[in-house]
Formats: sequence, C-alpha cells, structure tokens
Amino acid sequence: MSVYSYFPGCSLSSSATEYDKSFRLVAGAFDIGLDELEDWNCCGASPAPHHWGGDLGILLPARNLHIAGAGHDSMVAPCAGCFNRLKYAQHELSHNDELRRRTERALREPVRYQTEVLNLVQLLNREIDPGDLAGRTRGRLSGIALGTYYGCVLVRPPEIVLYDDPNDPVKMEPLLKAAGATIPHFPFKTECCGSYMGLARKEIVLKASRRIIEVALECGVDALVTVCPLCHQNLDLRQQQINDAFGTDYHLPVLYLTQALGLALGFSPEELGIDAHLSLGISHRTSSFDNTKKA
Amino acid sequence: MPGKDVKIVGFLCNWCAYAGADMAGMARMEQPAGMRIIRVPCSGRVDPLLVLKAFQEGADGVLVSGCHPGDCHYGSGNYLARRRLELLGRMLPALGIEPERFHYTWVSASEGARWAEIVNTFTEAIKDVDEGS
Amino acid sequence: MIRFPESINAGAALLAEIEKRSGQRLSACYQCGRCTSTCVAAFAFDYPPHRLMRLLQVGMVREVLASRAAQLCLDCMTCSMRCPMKLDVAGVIETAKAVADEAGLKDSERDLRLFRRGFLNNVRRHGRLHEAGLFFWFNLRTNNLFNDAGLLPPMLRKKNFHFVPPRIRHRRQVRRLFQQINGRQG
Amino acid sequence: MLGVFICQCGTNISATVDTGAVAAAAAGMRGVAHAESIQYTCSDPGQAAIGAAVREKRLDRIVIAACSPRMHEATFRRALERAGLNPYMMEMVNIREQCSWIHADTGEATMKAVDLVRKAVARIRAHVPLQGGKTAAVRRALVIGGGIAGIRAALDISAAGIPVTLVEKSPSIGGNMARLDKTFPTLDCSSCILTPLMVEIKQHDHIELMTNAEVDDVRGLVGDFQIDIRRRSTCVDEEKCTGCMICQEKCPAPAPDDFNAGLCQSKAISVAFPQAVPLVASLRKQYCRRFNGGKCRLCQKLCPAGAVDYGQEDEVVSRSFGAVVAATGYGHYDWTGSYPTFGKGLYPDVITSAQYERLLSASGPTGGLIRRPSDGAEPRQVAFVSCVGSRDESAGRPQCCSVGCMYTAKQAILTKEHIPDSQSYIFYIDMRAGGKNYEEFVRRAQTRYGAIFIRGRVGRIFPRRGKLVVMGTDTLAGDQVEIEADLVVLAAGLTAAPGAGELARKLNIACDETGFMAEEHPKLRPVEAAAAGVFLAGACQGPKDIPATVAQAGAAAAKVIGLLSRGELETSPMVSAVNPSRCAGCFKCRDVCPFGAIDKDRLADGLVTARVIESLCRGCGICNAACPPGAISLNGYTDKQLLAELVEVLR
Ligand SMILES: Cc1cc2nc3c(=O)[nH]c(=O)nc-3n(C[C@H](O)[C@H](O)[C@H](O)COP(=O)(O)OP(=O)(O)OC[C@H]3O[C@@H](n4cnc5c(N)ncnc54)[C@H](O)[C@@H]3O)c2cc1C
Ligand SMILES: Cc1cc2nc3c(=O)[nH]c(=O)nc-3n(C[C@H](O)[C@H](O)[C@H](O)COP(=O)(O)OP(=O)(O)OC[C@H]3O[C@@H](n4cnc5c(N)ncnc54)[C@H](O)[C@@H]3O)c2cc1C
Ligand code: SF4
Ligand code: SF4
Ligand code: SF4
Ligand code: SF4
Ligand code: SF4
Ligand code: SF4
Ligand code: SF4
Ligand code: SF4
Repeated sequence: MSVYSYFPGCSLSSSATEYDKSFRLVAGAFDIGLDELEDWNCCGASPAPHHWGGDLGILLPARNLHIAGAGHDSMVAPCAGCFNRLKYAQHELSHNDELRRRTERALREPVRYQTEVLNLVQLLNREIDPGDLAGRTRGRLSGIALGTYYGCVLVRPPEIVLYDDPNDPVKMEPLLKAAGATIPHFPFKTECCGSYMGLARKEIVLKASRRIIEVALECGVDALVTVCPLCHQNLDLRQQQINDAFGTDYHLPVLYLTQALGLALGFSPEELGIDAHLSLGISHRTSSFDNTKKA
Repeated sequence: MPGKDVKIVGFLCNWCAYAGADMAGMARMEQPAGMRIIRVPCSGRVDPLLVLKAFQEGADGVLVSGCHPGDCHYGSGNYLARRRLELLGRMLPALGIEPERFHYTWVSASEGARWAEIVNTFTEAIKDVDEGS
Repeated sequence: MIRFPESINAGAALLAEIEKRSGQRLSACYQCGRCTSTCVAAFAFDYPPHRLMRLLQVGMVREVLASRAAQLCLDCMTCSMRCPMKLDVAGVIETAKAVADEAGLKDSERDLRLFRRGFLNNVRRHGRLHEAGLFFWFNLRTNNLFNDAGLLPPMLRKKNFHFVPPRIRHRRQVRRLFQQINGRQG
Repeated sequence: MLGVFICQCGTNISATVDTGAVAAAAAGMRGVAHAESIQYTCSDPGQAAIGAAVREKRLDRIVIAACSPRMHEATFRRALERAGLNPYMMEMVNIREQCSWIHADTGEATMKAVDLVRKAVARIRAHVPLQGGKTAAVRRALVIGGGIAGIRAALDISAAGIPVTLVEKSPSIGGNMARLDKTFPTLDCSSCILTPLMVEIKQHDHIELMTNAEVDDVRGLVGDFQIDIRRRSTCVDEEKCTGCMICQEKCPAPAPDDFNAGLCQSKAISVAFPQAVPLVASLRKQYCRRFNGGKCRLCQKLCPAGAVDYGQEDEVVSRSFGAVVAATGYGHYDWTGSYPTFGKGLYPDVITSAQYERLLSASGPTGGLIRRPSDGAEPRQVAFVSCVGSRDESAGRPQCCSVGCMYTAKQAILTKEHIPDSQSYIFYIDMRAGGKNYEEFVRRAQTRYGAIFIRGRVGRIFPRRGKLVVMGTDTLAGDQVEIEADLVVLAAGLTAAPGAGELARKLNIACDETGFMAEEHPKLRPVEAAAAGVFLAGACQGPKDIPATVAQAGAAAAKVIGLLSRGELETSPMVSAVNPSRCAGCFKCRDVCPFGAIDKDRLADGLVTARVIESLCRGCGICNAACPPGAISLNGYTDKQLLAELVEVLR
C-alpha cells in the first residue's frame, strides 16, 4: 500500500467535509494510505496572493510544504486551490532566494519544499487502474452524462502546475469512463466560476457560474464533476441564488469526483455526503443515482 | 562592449548561413563585433585544416555554419562537413584547444534571429572559457 | 487628453517595474481585445483587460494601479490563455495590484479589500480559516447582516458550519510568517 | 594594380562606419593604387567612378566594400566588364548587412570594416581571370501546379513559342480559384474568368497537360533539367473517357469531396467537378470496394466508353526542360487543433471561408443557396471571424493571410445579396485593404450592404439552443460583445501547399520559415528562386490574391522566355580544376562529389589522375576539402585565397 501525506486544507475540514469523507472512502477502497499533515495551516487560498503585496500566497503554503517535507515522498492536496498554491510556493521557493530566506526566518530552519505535490486527479490516475475500477463499478454510472469541470486553478498557469492541457484538460475522463459514465463535449470546463468573490462581489460569481450551468445543460450534461470546493460552492450551494437572480430554474447536480466514483463503487449517497447537496436534493436526476445504489 | 576582445572566424555557406547573417542585418539585430565571416560555397568546402590554421593564427573561436540537414544546396555537402568537423572537434583537446571554441551549426536563409542568437551565445561561451583559463 | 511625451515619461518608472516583475513586454499587445472577450469579471471592471494593457502602453500607469479592475480581477488566467501574443495579461494585472498595494494606494473596492483582509486576519489568528467567523465578521462590517443568509440552512444541513474556530498548535509560527510580508498592511 | 571603393550607401553605412577612414586605411595596403569612398557605388555615377579609376590608374582588380554580395555582386561584375576588366577580378566586402547594420559603436564597426577590406585585398591578389563557358538551353519549360498562377504562366510562355508541360497533382486544373464563387474587388464570377483559360490550356498545341501527376526526381541544372514526372494511376483511360459521369452515379462507395471542401460526399470514382479540365473520371483506390476486398466492378461494367482499367499502373515520364516555374499555390490552415475554444470542429455550423465559398457558389452542393450544414436552414445572422490562425503567435502563426479581410468583406456582400434580410457581423483586428479599389470595396460592404464591423478578436464560440454564441470584444466601444449567430464563418489562414517543402528540396530551392517558397530578394529578384532557372508564381511564394497572382505569373513567364529565347546560357567558371602534377590518384574527390563530376584521366606517362567534367561541376568545393595533397581546387575559392583571408582577418 502506498501512503501519501494528506493536506485537506480549510475547506475540506469545514464547508466541504463531504469531499474529505468521500475521498477517504475511495482511497480506502483502493488501499491508498492517507496520512494527514501534522498541524497544517491555511494555504492562504485566493485572498493571500492578492493582498498586502501577495507574499502570503507563498509564505503560508511554504509552511505546509515544510511539514510535508518531514513525511512521505508525495503529498496530495484534493482542493484545486490548495494544490495551485502549493505548486506556486514550490516554484517560488526554488527560484526566489530572497523570499526563501524570509520564509526561513519565520520557520527558523531551512525550508523543506521538495515534496512531490499531487492533485486529486493525478493521485487517482496514478493509483487506480481503470480496468480494475471498471470491474468493481460494473458500469453503475452508465447512462449518465458527466460534465468534467476542471476550473481554472487546477491547470493554470501550465508552466507551474505542469498538469494537463490548460485549455482542454482531459485527465478526469479515463476514471469516469471506466465507471461507465459518458463524457459529453463541454466547452466551459475551464471557465472561471467567479472564484472567491461570493461574499464581497456576488454578482460576478452568479453571472459566471450561471454561464457554466447553462452551457452544461445545453451540452446534455446530467451532473457536473469537480475537484474544487470553491467551484462546488459557487455552482452548487449558490445555484438557488442564481435561480433567484436570473429567474432560471436550474437543478443541476454538482459532484466531487470522489463522490461520483464513490457512487460507482456502490457507496450510498449518505455515506458520500451527497444527500446534503442542495441541487441534488431537488434534482430530477436523483432517481438515477438512487438506482445506481441499488444496482 | 560585448565581444570587443574576442575574435571569431566564421565560415558560412553562401546559400543558407551567409544569407541568414544578411537577414539578421536587414532586421538590424545588434551583434558582438568580433565575428569575421568568410564566405564559402558550401560548408562541405571547409577543410578541417582551415579550422586548425585559424586557431594557429590566433582565432579565439571558429564557427562553421551551413544549411539545415536535408536542405544543402548541393544535396549532401553539410552531411560531409558534419562528419569531418565532428571528428575535428574531438581532436581539439589533444591539440590544447578547448572544444568550446569550435562550433558547427545550421542556419537557414530565413533565420536571421537564430544567427544573431548564435553569434551572441558563442561569443559569450568563448569569453567564459577565456575567463576560466 | 493624453499628452506625449509627458504621459510616457510620467509612467516610465512604474511601467518598467511592472514589465520587469511580470516578465511581459507590454508593447507586444496589439489591442485585439481577445483577453476581454472571455473575461468573466470584466462587466464589473471600470476598464476591461485590453484597455488596462493600453493604458499601461501610453504611460497611464496610475489609472491602472488605482483601477477597480485590478482589485476585481480573479487571476483566473483565462485572458492569458487566450492572448494571441502570448502575453500573461493576468500576470500584468496582478503585478499592478501588488505594486499598488506596496505603494499603499487606496482604491474603491472597499468590500473586497475588507473581505481579503478579514480572511487573512482570521488565518493569522487561528492558523486556519474559521469560515463562520469570517462570514459574520464580514456581514457585520458591511452592514449587510443577511448577505448569503440563504446559504445557512443547507450548510447547517450538511453539518458543515462550525461555530467554534479551528486552532493549530504553532500559531506563533504562522504569525511570524505574516511578519515577513513586504507589502503594507492596512 | 588594385582599386578599393568604400560605399557609404547614403547613410546606411556611413552612419556607423567611418568610410573615409576605411578608404585611408585601404590606401596603405599592399598593392593598392587607388582607394576612395563613394556615396552610392551601385548608382550610375558610382559605377562611372570605378570605370574612370580603372582607366586612369590602370587597375586590374577591384575591391568593393558595400552591401552583401548577394545583393550586388552581379551588378558590379557587369560594371567591371564595361570597364574592360574580367568580371571575376572583383571582390565584394559586406560592410552593410554584416557590419554597419549590426553594430552601434563607430570605432568598432570601422575597425571591423578595415579588417574585412584587408582580407579582400589579400584574397583578390590571388584571383585569376575566369571565363565562363556556353551551353545550349533546352527550349521547353515545366510548370508545376495548375491553379490560376500555373495556367497563366503556361499560357504566357507558350505564347512565345516555347513548349510547356503543365503538371498538376489533382485530377483537374483550376486550383483554389475554381472553388471560389465571385471574386473581389470586381465581384465577377470566378468560373467565368477561369473556365475559358482552363479550356485554352487543354486545347493549346504547345502545352502538354498532365493531371494526377507530380514531380518525382530532378537532375541537372538550368538550361537542362532532367525531370521525372510520375503520373498516378487513376484506373481510367484518359483518352477514352468522355466524362459522362455514369460511373460516378452508380458507384456505391462514398468518398470525400475535396472540391467542395468536405461539405458533401463524392464517390470513389468521380469527375472532380462539372467544369473540370480534363473532364475525365478518376478512381481513388483507397475508397473503392474492389480494391478493398470487395467484388464490385460496376464502373467497368457500366462505362459506355470502356474507359475503366483496374490494372492501370503509375507511369513515370522523363523530360528535359530549360526552366521550371513552381506554381503550387496554398493550403488551408487546420484551425481545429489550435482553437479549442471554437469547438474543435465539433459544431457543424462553424465553417471555414473556403467552405462558405462553396455554399455561395451556384455550382456548389446547395446550388448556390446558403444553407447551414446542421439543419439546412437559411441563416439570418452570420458572424465572420477574421485572422483565425493568422497574426496569432500563440498558434505559432504570426503572419497575415493577406486576403482574409478582403474575401470576408466580399462574403458579407454576397450574403446580403443572397439573403436580403440577413445581417452580417465581421470581427476584425485591422482591415487590410491595400490594393486598387479595395478600400472602396470594404466601405461598400459597410455602407451599402450593412455589414457590421466589430474591431476585436473572438474568444469563444459555443452552442445555445440551436444557435452559436460568439463571444468577442468591441475594442472601439470598449465592451464585450455577444452574438447569437446562425452560422459562423472562420477566415482560416493560408499555409504553404501540402508537400511544398518536399518539392522545394527536389528543386533545390528554399522555403521561408512559414513554409512558403522563398524568392531570392523581394525587390531585386522577386520571382527567382534560389536555384538558377527555377521561378515562382502565385501563392506558392506567399499568400496573395488573384490580381497579384496573375501579375507574378506573367513576370515568371517573362523570365522563362528571357532565359530560353537566347538559345544558349553562360555557365559559371566557378568550377573545380585538378593540378595533375599533384594528384595522387586516390579518388577521394570522386567519392564525395555529389554530381558525379569527376572522372579518371590517363596521362601520357600512364599515370591515372582525376579530371573535372566542367559541365557537371556545380562548384560546391566539397572535393577540395577531401583531397589529401590539395591537388583539386575550386576556382574563386582556392586554398590560397581562403588562407589569405584567414590570415588577414586575424592579423
Ligand atoms: C476563402 C478564400 C476566398 C478567396 N477569394 C478571393 C477573391 O475573391 N479574390 C481574389 O483575388 N482572391 C481570392 N482568394 C485568393 C485566391 O484563392 C488565390 O489568390 C489564388 O487561388 C492563388 O492561385 P495559385 O494558382 O497561386 O494557387 P492555387 O489556386 O492554390 O493553385 C495551386 C495548384 O497547384 C497544385 N499543386 C499543389 N502542389 C502541387 C505539386 N506538388 N505538384 C503539382 N501540382 C501541385 C494544386 O493542386 C493546385 O491546383 C481567396 C482565397 C480564399 C482562401
Ligand atoms: C514616402 C514614400 C515612401 C515609400 N517607401 C517605400 C518603401 O520603403 N518600400 C517600398 O517597397 N516602397 C516604398 N514606397 C513606394 C515606392 O516608391 C513605389 O512602389 C515605387 O517607387 C514605384 O515605382 P514606379 O517605377 O512604378 O514609379 P515611379 O517611381 O513614380 O517612377 C515613374 C517614373 O516615370 C516618369 N514619368 C512620369 N510620367 C512620365 C511621362 N509621361 N513620360 C515619361 N516619363 C514619365 C517619372 O518621372 C518617374 O521617373 C514609398 C512611397 C512613398 C511615397
Ligand atoms: S485573470 Fe482577471 S482579467 Fe483575466 S480573465 Fe480572469 S478575471 Fe478577467
Ligand atoms: S489578448 Fe493580448 S494582444 Fe490582445 S488585447 Fe489582450 S493583451 Fe493585447
Ligand atoms: S552598392 Fe550596396 S551599399 Fe552601396 S549604395 Fe548600392 S546598395 Fe548601398
Ligand atoms: S469512366 Fe466511363 S462512365 Fe466514367 S465518366 Fe468516363 S466515360 Fe463516363
Ligand atoms: S469498382 Fe470501385 S469505383 Fe467502381 S463502382 Fe465499384 S466501388 Fe465504385
Ligand atoms: S488579411 Fe485580414 S484576416 Fe487575414 S490575417 Fe491579415 S488582417 Fe487577418
Ligand atoms: S582527391 Fe585529390 S589526389 Fe585524390 S584523386 Fe582527387 S584530386 Fe587526385
Ligand atoms: S566542386 Fe563539387 S561538383 Fe565540382 S567536382 Fe568538386 S565536388 Fe564535384
């Protein structure tokens, strides 16, 4: 069994606990060991790189890298935002001596920043053999069209995150296809959802996320799949706000990738935290997911 | 001023590299002034002895440049040149000449920017060798 | 009115700084507007992205530093991915924002700054983000108590809304990280 | 007695190189009897000054420090001839492209110029007068490519009584122009202009037309190229086929319709298009059932002329030609890879301009009615997107397509003429309308035909309820734009014709970095390719419209006529020669010579030495570098000369 350092980040331990829960279930099913980082701190998320000159966007994740450096060879950060920040910090620490010295002044020792940082899709693609997955899921997701929504921070900037095509990423597909789902063409898979503007500038989020949902439905998507808690919040939790603002009547389920795979593996929606989803609770597609449970 | 004290002899094929150097001039791409170009019909004309002679006469570096593989005006001249000059390059250390001082490369007639880049980096590389020794 | 060469001269030093830090050559922008075409936030900007680039080109750097756009940009990099001249437009805007921060420039996006500051102070205090704390603090400060109140019931249903802040052990170390910021804090 | 002339080239040289100081330095070099600096050496007064100095000071060899020899070597050779000297007693020093234009410091540049002059002075002391020979030129020209460029060139050359072979890769001549509907700036019908010319080619006594044919191999050089032409098997006897198309009607095997840009299907056996020249069918084996394990022989059974012959094989024809015109035209940029945000080709109603030409054309798949591919509906809102795969460094294509603006304006006009209540939108960055009457044409599209021009690039196209949403920017209004269009037309860039690079290599000519064939000089030698006797016509040299194509084809034809009407050509004296007294008979030279120009020679005393066959030697000098005792040497580039240069630049 391979063991990874696990950086849940703030979202997975508060507003997105269902992401954490479903991730641990899927990881367990495939014998992937997760060893949560000791005393980790917030990576600074979206505000840090955009405030007070932006250095916090490096300083905060640096400490997590440092902690991980004492643990396993690789770490996984399921939250796309945390993943992005950790990769950024790794890049800056190795290229910007001045900032590295400042980090070390705060940590009071040489910073360990070389641990391999993986996002969720990377980890699952590495650890799960699609053939094995197909065998264990027996096509439970067949008949369901999943829109793969990657968002922006998972794939950009390409020269730093070094992951998938920044305009047309495809790496979620092998796993979902193995679980039986179809992946329709969905051109808005990297379009920004409005990021962290939800509280302060809600209209940006509502407009951006509405577009994504609209196009997803146009493309025949039954549910969106994401790996980012912020995207999930904007697309799912705020779906009712979108309906209120634009007079629409969207009921598009939005799942974490681990929830989709969990369903395919036969875990119940309750176990995966899916019952808590606003959009799924009112979805006309719920029945199809219930069916998958019985299958 | 870059390249002031570095003198390089460049043997350039008339059809590709020489035209490329002209192209760099037409685009006004500034280059170190140490390069002295000798025009030859083909890089295949360049006898390894000419290269050695240049070093003997005090050249800091020698550059031979012709057409890209497959583009030789005479079909295969650049392949022959490459074979000969490759051998020569391996011999240089035995003669007390740092291999960094000799370079064989391809430049096409339209690659002005590439030519300018080559002159710059080659000059820098030779300066590094000079400083190192 | 833009006066040449005064405008260029006035902006030259700041422009050079932005070009150096972002690594982008602004003169390469030929104003095609492709960056603007798919920006999800541009409708809320005072200057759309391509105009920010133009303003910089003609030396009107201060307008860019003080712009609402620089604050509202999501750094989603959609513009950078689209630019036919391979310019990292988002990087330029982000650099401008950082330069403005360091210069202590005030801007009009008060709520947004408040949110970011509240967020970071929250992290400074606990080491991790206390979402509920930030939520109430922000609404209180913006006199908008019921902002997003509709989200509470589903959050509560998910049992995802924690009233007690998380705390890490080495909070002092996190605070020391905050002391290493170069930008001004306000 | 040596004369040195330092050119100022106005200020091109003198701004950076102190030409007076160079002249003064030259005056002190060994053997120099005359040195002066001249404002424009290539001008009439400049050349006259050289002549005067030759006469007064009895100069017998000349050094000219000026621009690149690639620019004016020929000019000055002629000047020497006029002054009564052997034209090869001249050496040019490049102090412009390779000196004044690339250095900023006058001191440095001047020093370098002096070095270079010293090297030339030393080199020219070793010059000997050279005399070129004469060879007969074959009075027949090859034109490769049967688009409007090749057609025009073939007709013009044959009008001078010189026979022409026209080789076309596809089953019919006509090229891209045959696919166009009406053409800017006159809006005359493309076929009305082109078809009569195509027929004229077919009927011309002096023109031999080979379709389905390509150049296989090229040997020899100007005046006498030996060229193998491969005529691909079409399984149809061209002499018998009447073009009745019965075979095409009955053939059960679908195949792509190249002529209609993939908008509809054709058959495995088909006539390229109804106006094709020659009007004969050809069979594409890769789509035919019979050739893919099936039993079908329908076409052979049904052909009333008995023209179908499944056993027909490729045929290679060899001919000699005095000159070659390359007129292979252009290809279409495949945008689907680099523009994922435009739908990667998944939306049927996002089409290219080339496809739109076929929708507009009366001979097209819809009979000239504009019908969108998805559902056959007539579009009302049509969005045109310029510069797709052009002026885009992120797609690796910085160049301008040079015709997109104009044909887009044209297509907007034609859209309005076809569908009066339609509305066209044109996204553009700059409207490039430089030709005669072009600007007026674009204005008409805007004013009379009501096309809405939007200055800005498109970022995304996506489907919504049967329509296409085009997201762009209006940079002039400073705001984002969204259009719900029924049809989107992309002005995809022009690329070099597929296979152009391979043909260029066979012809020994160069391509530029965009893949188009390179002319020798844009102003001095605009239709000449790098190899003597090879000329360029039309879009193979770079994207261009029909007026420019036709003009260039005429110019290329004039060059061919000029070359071949003299009957004989002067050969270069820059060939190798063997010094028999040094030759050891090892024949290393023969092993390396790419042109088989070295033969064995038995001397009177029985010794075997090498001998150069001058008519075959191309002057590459490769043998020089291979010869151990230095017995073989290339005129103009002898070891002595190169060594003299070497020593002087390093002094
Ligand atoms: C959408 C569109 C609309 C246009 N509209 C206009 C217009 O309205 N007005 C205007 O002036 N211009 C217009 N143009 C430009 C016009 O098409 C070109 O100027 C013209 O076709 C160039 O002619 P050509 O003979 O050089 O090349 P082509 O037409 O490309 O002909 C080249 C020929 O050579 C053949 N060939 C290629 N390679 C080989 C080979 N290796 N061996 C043998 N044969 C070969 C090809 O099969 C082809 O028949 C338009 C272009 C496009 C893309
Ligand atoms: C400011 C400017 C800058 C330019 N820069 C460039 C550039 O950088 N690159 C470029 O490619 N092009 C440039 N051009 C364009 C260039 O000048 C023209 O393309 C070129 O000069 C045209 O040459 P021509 O022989 O057709 O006409 P002209 O140069 O006008 O020559 C016509 C000749 O005919 C003579 N003539 C006129 N009428 C009669 C008559 N009735 N009988 C006898 N003789 C007559 C005239 O006296 C003249 O000598 C520039 C043009 C301008 C205005
Ligand atoms: S990075 Fe900023 S400017 Fe660029 S598209 Fe995103 S929000 Fe708009
Ligand atoms: S996309 Fe690039 S070139 Fe176009 S306006 Fe924006 S920054 Fe300028
Ligand atoms: S000879 Fe060359 S350098 Fe001299 S004036 Fe003419 S073009 Fe200029
Ligand atoms: S091959 Fe026969 S059937 Fe076909 S077009 Fe020619 S003559 Fe007609
Ligand atoms: S033999 Fe081939 S080409 Fe002829 S009719 Fe049958 S399928 Fe068509
Ligand atoms: S001609 Fe027009 S459409 Fe074509 S690349 Fe140039 S500007 Fe764009
Ligand atoms: S290589 Fe030299 S010595 Fe040998 S045969 Fe040729 S000319 Fe004679
Ligand atoms: S110069 Fe070149 S072509 Fe002539 S004989 Fe020597 S190798 Fe052959």
